[in-house]
Order: sequence, then C-alpha cells, then structure tokens
Amino acid sequence: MNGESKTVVEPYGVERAVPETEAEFRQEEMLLNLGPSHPSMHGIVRIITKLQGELVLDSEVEIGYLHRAFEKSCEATTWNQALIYTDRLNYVSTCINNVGYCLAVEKLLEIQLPPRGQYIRTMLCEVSRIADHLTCVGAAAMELGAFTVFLYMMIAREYCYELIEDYCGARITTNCSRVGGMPFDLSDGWLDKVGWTVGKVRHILKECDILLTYNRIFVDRTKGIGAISKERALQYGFTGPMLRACGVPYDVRKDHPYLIYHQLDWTVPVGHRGDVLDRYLVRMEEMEQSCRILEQCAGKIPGGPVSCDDKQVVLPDKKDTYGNIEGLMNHFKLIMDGHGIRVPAGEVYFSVEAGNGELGFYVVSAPDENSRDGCNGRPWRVRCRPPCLSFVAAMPEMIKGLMVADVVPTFGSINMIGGELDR
Amino acid sequence: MSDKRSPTRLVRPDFTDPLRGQVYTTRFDKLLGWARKYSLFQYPFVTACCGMEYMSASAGHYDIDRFGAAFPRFSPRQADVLWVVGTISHKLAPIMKTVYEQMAEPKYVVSFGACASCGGPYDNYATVQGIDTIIPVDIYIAGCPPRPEAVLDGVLKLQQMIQNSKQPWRTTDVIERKPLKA
Amino acid sequence: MSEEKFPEQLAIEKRFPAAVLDWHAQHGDRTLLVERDRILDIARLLKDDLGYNVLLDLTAVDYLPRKPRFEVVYHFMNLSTLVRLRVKAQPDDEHPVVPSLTSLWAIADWYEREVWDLFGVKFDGHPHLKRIMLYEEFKGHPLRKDYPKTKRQPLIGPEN
Amino acid sequence: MDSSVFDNNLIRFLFLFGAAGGLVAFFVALSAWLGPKSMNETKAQPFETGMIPKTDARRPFPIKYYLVAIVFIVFDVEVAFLYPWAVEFRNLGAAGFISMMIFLVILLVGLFYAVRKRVFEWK
Repeated sequence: MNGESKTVVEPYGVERAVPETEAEFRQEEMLLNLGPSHPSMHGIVRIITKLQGELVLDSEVEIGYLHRAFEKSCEATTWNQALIYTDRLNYVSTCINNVGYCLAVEKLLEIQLPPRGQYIRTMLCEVSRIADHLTCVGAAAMELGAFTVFLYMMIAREYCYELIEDYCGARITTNCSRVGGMPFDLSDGWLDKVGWTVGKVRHILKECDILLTYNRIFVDRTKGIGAISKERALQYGFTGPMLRACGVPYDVRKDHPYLIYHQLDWTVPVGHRGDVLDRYLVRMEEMEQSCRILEQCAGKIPGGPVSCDDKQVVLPDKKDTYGNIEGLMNHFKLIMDGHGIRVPAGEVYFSVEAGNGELGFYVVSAPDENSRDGCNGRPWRVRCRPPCLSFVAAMPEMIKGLMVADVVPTFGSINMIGGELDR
Repeated sequence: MSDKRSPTRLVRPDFTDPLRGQVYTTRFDKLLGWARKYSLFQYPFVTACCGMEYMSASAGHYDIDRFGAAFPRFSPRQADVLWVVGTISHKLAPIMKTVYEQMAEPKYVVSFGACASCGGPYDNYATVQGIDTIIPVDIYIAGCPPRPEAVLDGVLKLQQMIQNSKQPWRTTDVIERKPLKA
Repeated sequence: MSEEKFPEQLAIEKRFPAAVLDWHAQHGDRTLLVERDRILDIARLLKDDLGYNVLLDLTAVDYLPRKPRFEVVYHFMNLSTLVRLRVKAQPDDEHPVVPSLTSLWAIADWYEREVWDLFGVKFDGHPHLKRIMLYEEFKGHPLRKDYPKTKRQPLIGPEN
Repeated sequence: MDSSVFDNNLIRFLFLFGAAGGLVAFFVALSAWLGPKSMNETKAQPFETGMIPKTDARRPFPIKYYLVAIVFIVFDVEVAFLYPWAVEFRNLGAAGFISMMIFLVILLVGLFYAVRKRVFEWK
C-alpha cells in the first residue's frame, strides 16, 4: 500500500511504515482489523476494514479459525459415534444438531420413531432453541452495553440447561439422541419442571423486553443498522430468523414438517425491514413461540416406548441384555467393532430448523471395499449445511457505509457460531 | 499459612532471581503472592463451546467474581491471566502465541477444557493437540466443557499456586519459561 | 433409474438434449446427474425459468476407489413451491474443474472456496479462488480420502 | 479546644490535595518498583487482536475528530463553571441565577450553531 515509504527500524526490530510522500499524508483510509481475538468477534472471525475515520468503506471477512475437521472426523467414526461431533457444531443449541443428524440417518434407514420419542425430541429441540436465542440476544445486548440483560438471560439459560441436564446428564455437549431412538426415557417430574422453566423464562423475557425494546439507546443503535433486502438475502442463501426478519416467512418446521411440529399450533414471527432491530424482535417472539410449543408438548405427550423396535439399529434395554440370550446377541452385534448399525448405500439430504436457520445434513453411505452386504458401518460423508455461513458471507455488504461502532451490533445480530461456521 | 491441610500443594518451579541470590524471603513473598492472587485480571481468549461454560461461570449463577478473578480485560497489556477457552486450531496458534507474548509480567495461563489441554475429541489435521506445546500453561481445567464448578475449582488452584510460588519481582531480564512439551 | 422423469428433467432435456446422464428419487430426494460443463447453463435455467431461487448447499464427495472419483453436489430449492432438487456433476480425477456459479448466487463464492480448499476441485470463473478454512501454507486437500486424518502441518509448535 | 493548624481553609485544602496525590503516587511507584519487567520483540508491537498491524498508528487523523473534540471541551468547561455556582446557589439569589442563565443561553446558541453546521453527523 505504501511500499516506497522508508521504514524506520525502531528498537526491538519493529519496522514502522513512516508516511513520506505527500500522497501518503493525504491518505485518509486506514486498514484496521477487528481480528480473531476481539471480544465482539466471538474470538474466531477476522474482519479487515478499510476505514475513513469512523466510516467503513470496505471490509473483508476471514473465517476458518475454528476449523476442527468435523467432516473428516465423522468419516472415522461409526454412525452413532459421529453424534459427539454434531454436538459441537452449533454448540449453543446442541440438541437440534443431534436430532437433525439422527433424523437424516433415520431417513436413510427409512425408520420412524414412536410418538413419545418424537415428543421428547421436539421438546429438547425447543429448549435448545430458547437457550440459543437467549445467548444470542444476551451477548448482542451486552456488546451494546446492556450488561444487565446479559446477566438476566444467562440465568434464564441456566434454567434451560438444568432441564437438558436432567434429561441427558450434560449441559452443553448433550449427545441427547441416538440413531433410531432416544437413550433414556423422561425422568418423573421432568414434565412439570418444563412448566416451571417456561414460567421462569417468560418472566425473564418480559423483564428484558421492558429493558430493551423501548430503550431509546438500544433502538437508535439497532434501527436501520446492518439491513439487507429480501432479494440480496436470498442471493446469500439466508434462512432462519435472519430471512424471516427480511420478510420471507420460510421456516423448515412449517414448510418441511418433521417430528410433530405439524400437530401443534404456533406461529412464525416475520419482520419486514431486515435490520438488527427486526432480528432482535423476531428472536424474542420465537422464544415465546417455543415456550408455547413446550407447554403443548408437556400436555399432550403420550406413553409408550421411546425408541423404535428395529433390533439391528437400537440397543435392547438393560434387563433384556442381561436377561436373555437374544438381548445379549443384539447388544453384542451393535456394540462390537465392525458390526454396529449397517446402513445401506445411498445419499440423503435432511434439514431441520436450527437456532440460526436451516441446518441441513447431506449424509452419504457407500460400501467400502470389503463390505459383503453392500452396507457400511461408518458414514462415508457427512456434510453439514452451516446456516450462519451465509450471514458471515453477507457481512461486508451489511456493514458497508456504517460506522465502526455499528459493526459490533450487526455481527452480534447474525449469531455467528464458530463450530457451525468453520465445522 | 501452613499448607498441611490442602491435599495437593502445587508449587511452580522457582524462578532464580539473580539480583537477590538464593534467600527466600517468605514473609515478603507471601504478602506479594497474597496481593497478586486476589487481583487476577483475565484475558478471555475464547473460541469454542467452552465459551458457553465460561459465560455460565462468569454470569450470575456460578459467579467467578466471588474469587476476584472475573474482570475480563480485552487487552493483553492489562491482563494477568490468559484464559485459553476452547479449541485452538493451527490457524489460530500464532495469534494465541502473539497475545501471550504481549502480556505484561507476571502472567499465568489457564487452559480451559479438554480441547485446549490436549486437543480433546479432535485428533486431526486441524487442531493443536494441547496448547502446552506452544505456550507454558499453569493450570489445566479438565472437562469438555468443564462444569462451572470445575472452573471455580481451577481458579482456586491457580490462586493457591500463586500464593505458594516464589514471586518474581524487580527483575528486568527476560523471564524465560519453556512450554512443557516444546 | 426411477420410472418416470421429473418435470425439471424434461425441461432440461428439452433445452440441452444430452445433458442429463442419470437420475433417481431415492428416499424422496430427486437427484439429477448432469454433464459437468453444462452445470452453469442448467443452473441458470433452473433459477430463471423453473424458479429455483435458493442455492441451499454446494459440496463435494470423494468416492476414492470408484473411477469418476469426485462428485460436486448442488442442492437447489424453489422458495414458492418449497420443492428441493439435487444436481450432481462429476469432474475428472487429475484436474477436477467445474464451472462456477458465482454469477448466479452470491453465496456460491464461499461454498466453492470451501470445496476448493478441502477437496481441490477448481471452479473456473470464480473471482478469487483461495483457501477459506485452512491457512495458505497448508499443502494438500484434507477431505480427500487419501489424505490421512492426523497428518498435521503446524505453523508453529512441534509436529506431533 | 485551642486552634489547630487545620483551622484555615488553605491548609485543609493542601492537606487533602497532598493526601490524594501522595496515595496515587505511592501506588504507582510501588507497582513500578515491584513489578517484574520483561520485554521482547512481539511485545513491542502494537496489539491488534493478535494480528500483525497492517498500517502504522501514526497516521493523519480525519478532521472530524478535531471538531467533535473542540465542541466537547467547550461544554466541559461550561459544566466546570456550573459546579461552584450550584454549590452557592441558595445565597446567590436571583441575580446569580439570571447571570448563569444568560451564560447558558449563549452556549446553547453555540450548540445549535454546531448542530446546524452538521458537526456531529459523520457522513
């Protein structure tokens, strides 16, 4: 950029490009990078901005700082072992990734879960979605200075984590479902704890709503900032709350119904300007809808088994394994290396509505050389369609012409999650 | 100040202080250690899922501020403890090393979670198998992600280690620390 | 080979007679295997005439022992009729090259950079094809089946 | 109680000023004296979130910053005048109040002028 200017070598061998020629003094632009370990960049995205004073003239986004080889790792594990890697995709709403992957593999196996299992999966997904939106709105509000809202929402998120932990023992890396079934049944008292949690979350949401929605500073900092039009959003492949904030009512739970979303009544909130304020409002309303879904599920959940009865896929429960020889054989066949779940060759694309948008799993199973029955114990390729990759790709367009201080709320509103972005 | 009661007594390798010879001034070191252990400013180098548990640990429920170690300083110049939270990929390793070197003395490093301590579930081409191959680490917090209680325990262990180790003071030569498995 | 052809396939075959090599509707996902040089024209046809205005996903799969090794997979969606379609193209093995879709969708830019970074499939017509996930000094394309999972190329730090 | 040295106000003020300044000086000196210092090549570079900075920080600043800074100083000094006035507000009576209001109106006109001249908009 200013190649010909003389560099003055200072102590400790640090070269400084000293502006020499008259053109350099006139130069207004400054290259600043909101680098990887910046608090508002969630630690793993680097935006190089060309600034003119406070104005962002142009910017370039660099990602890949949290690339952890998710797809390569999945190819080395068996079908059920790959679940631990799907936890760490969108690590804010982990149950949705697990359920999404399991539904994709079940579509490949063409098996269906009994109603109770589907109800449990729906409830876990909705609790995770509430936790996801709480984290996103809380962090975005904190980056705008509303630290109290962050603390309130973290407490609300603790209640959601307690619910998930009661079910599967872990708060974040839940591993909460298996291919073809669910690991556990609901512990007693879990259902009325759902009611208690929904009440608490609604109370905290009302408080944060009062704190933020009519707050002059919050509205001034977010209204009309980082806006994107409906056409450009579709060009960038937006889905989820971001696309709904632009006015397109596309929600995978309504448009490609899966689990039991079609049997419950809830609505899809849609904004119309597509700026940071609309995204905040859509997310707050979506949390309310998730609470409604949870209440209906807690009321209507049927009895019965939680896993499907196909013995080649689902482990028998413990009393069979130790009780009779068939249970022991089934257990042995599924656990020993080289046996496990045999998925026939084929490719399938299945998508669920994750916290950020349409999380699609393109799962390919191809028989390796020495497989006799044309099936494969390990996934050949697990491709995860990252919903937040489109939002980060559209960042340069959203922040062009804004002030540097507006880059932070825009980035906070797209809810970029590193694990899902870089996989 | 007797430490018989605490089961594990983490003592950091002594710094040889060229100026003051081998005299171990306990009274003054204890005072200095006490002052330093209760005013830890942290630089949260947060990358992945452990960041969620870091949020829970520093939010209202499991408050880390009760131990005086919660105030995040987002500039290495003002930070005492570098919290490496989450997976460090090979692309991020040079940046972490730069941030570590730009921290002011005395500095400590807490490796938060399995990914930072030993690569965690990611034994592949993209992940650093433990940050102690790059920078010296003082406290490892195990867990993927560690529960907030484990994080608080890690802070207590760090404070105990600071209290019991010999405090570097009034030295101007570069304090050379070798990473454990360099 | 499924029994009857889909409407899209008929439209494509009307415009480009020999473009569609294979098709199937396994598990309800309608898939077309098309000639790799025709991808850009078919994508434009799908986008403009048939209303597939969303490029859901663009990725690649490496079936190593099989002869046409790579397969670049596109997922399109028609937002009004909510119908999905999968189109596949098979570049050749030594120098895999496929026409780029960046002129039709803005997101294709990053998807294609990722496929180039992890698979080594080039996209001609792409404005600046460089690595997106890994660092520039990384040699090789890790998601290929012949790249060992734990072969590390660290920038700093030991080689273990 | 005989008169102590603290009776007259100046000593009281000097003592306060000395105590405050001395405390600050003591802590700064203590940490400067006690703290270990180690310098290396990377530490000398400016911190730009872990990356090597692209441009040097000593670049010409856009003029807009200067304008905003000047306007801030004007109103900051104005507030400095308000403090003593507010303390003695009761016994200054109406005359004091009127004169201060005139002072405020003059500065208000300055503020409107600045807003009209679009000093605060960045575009």
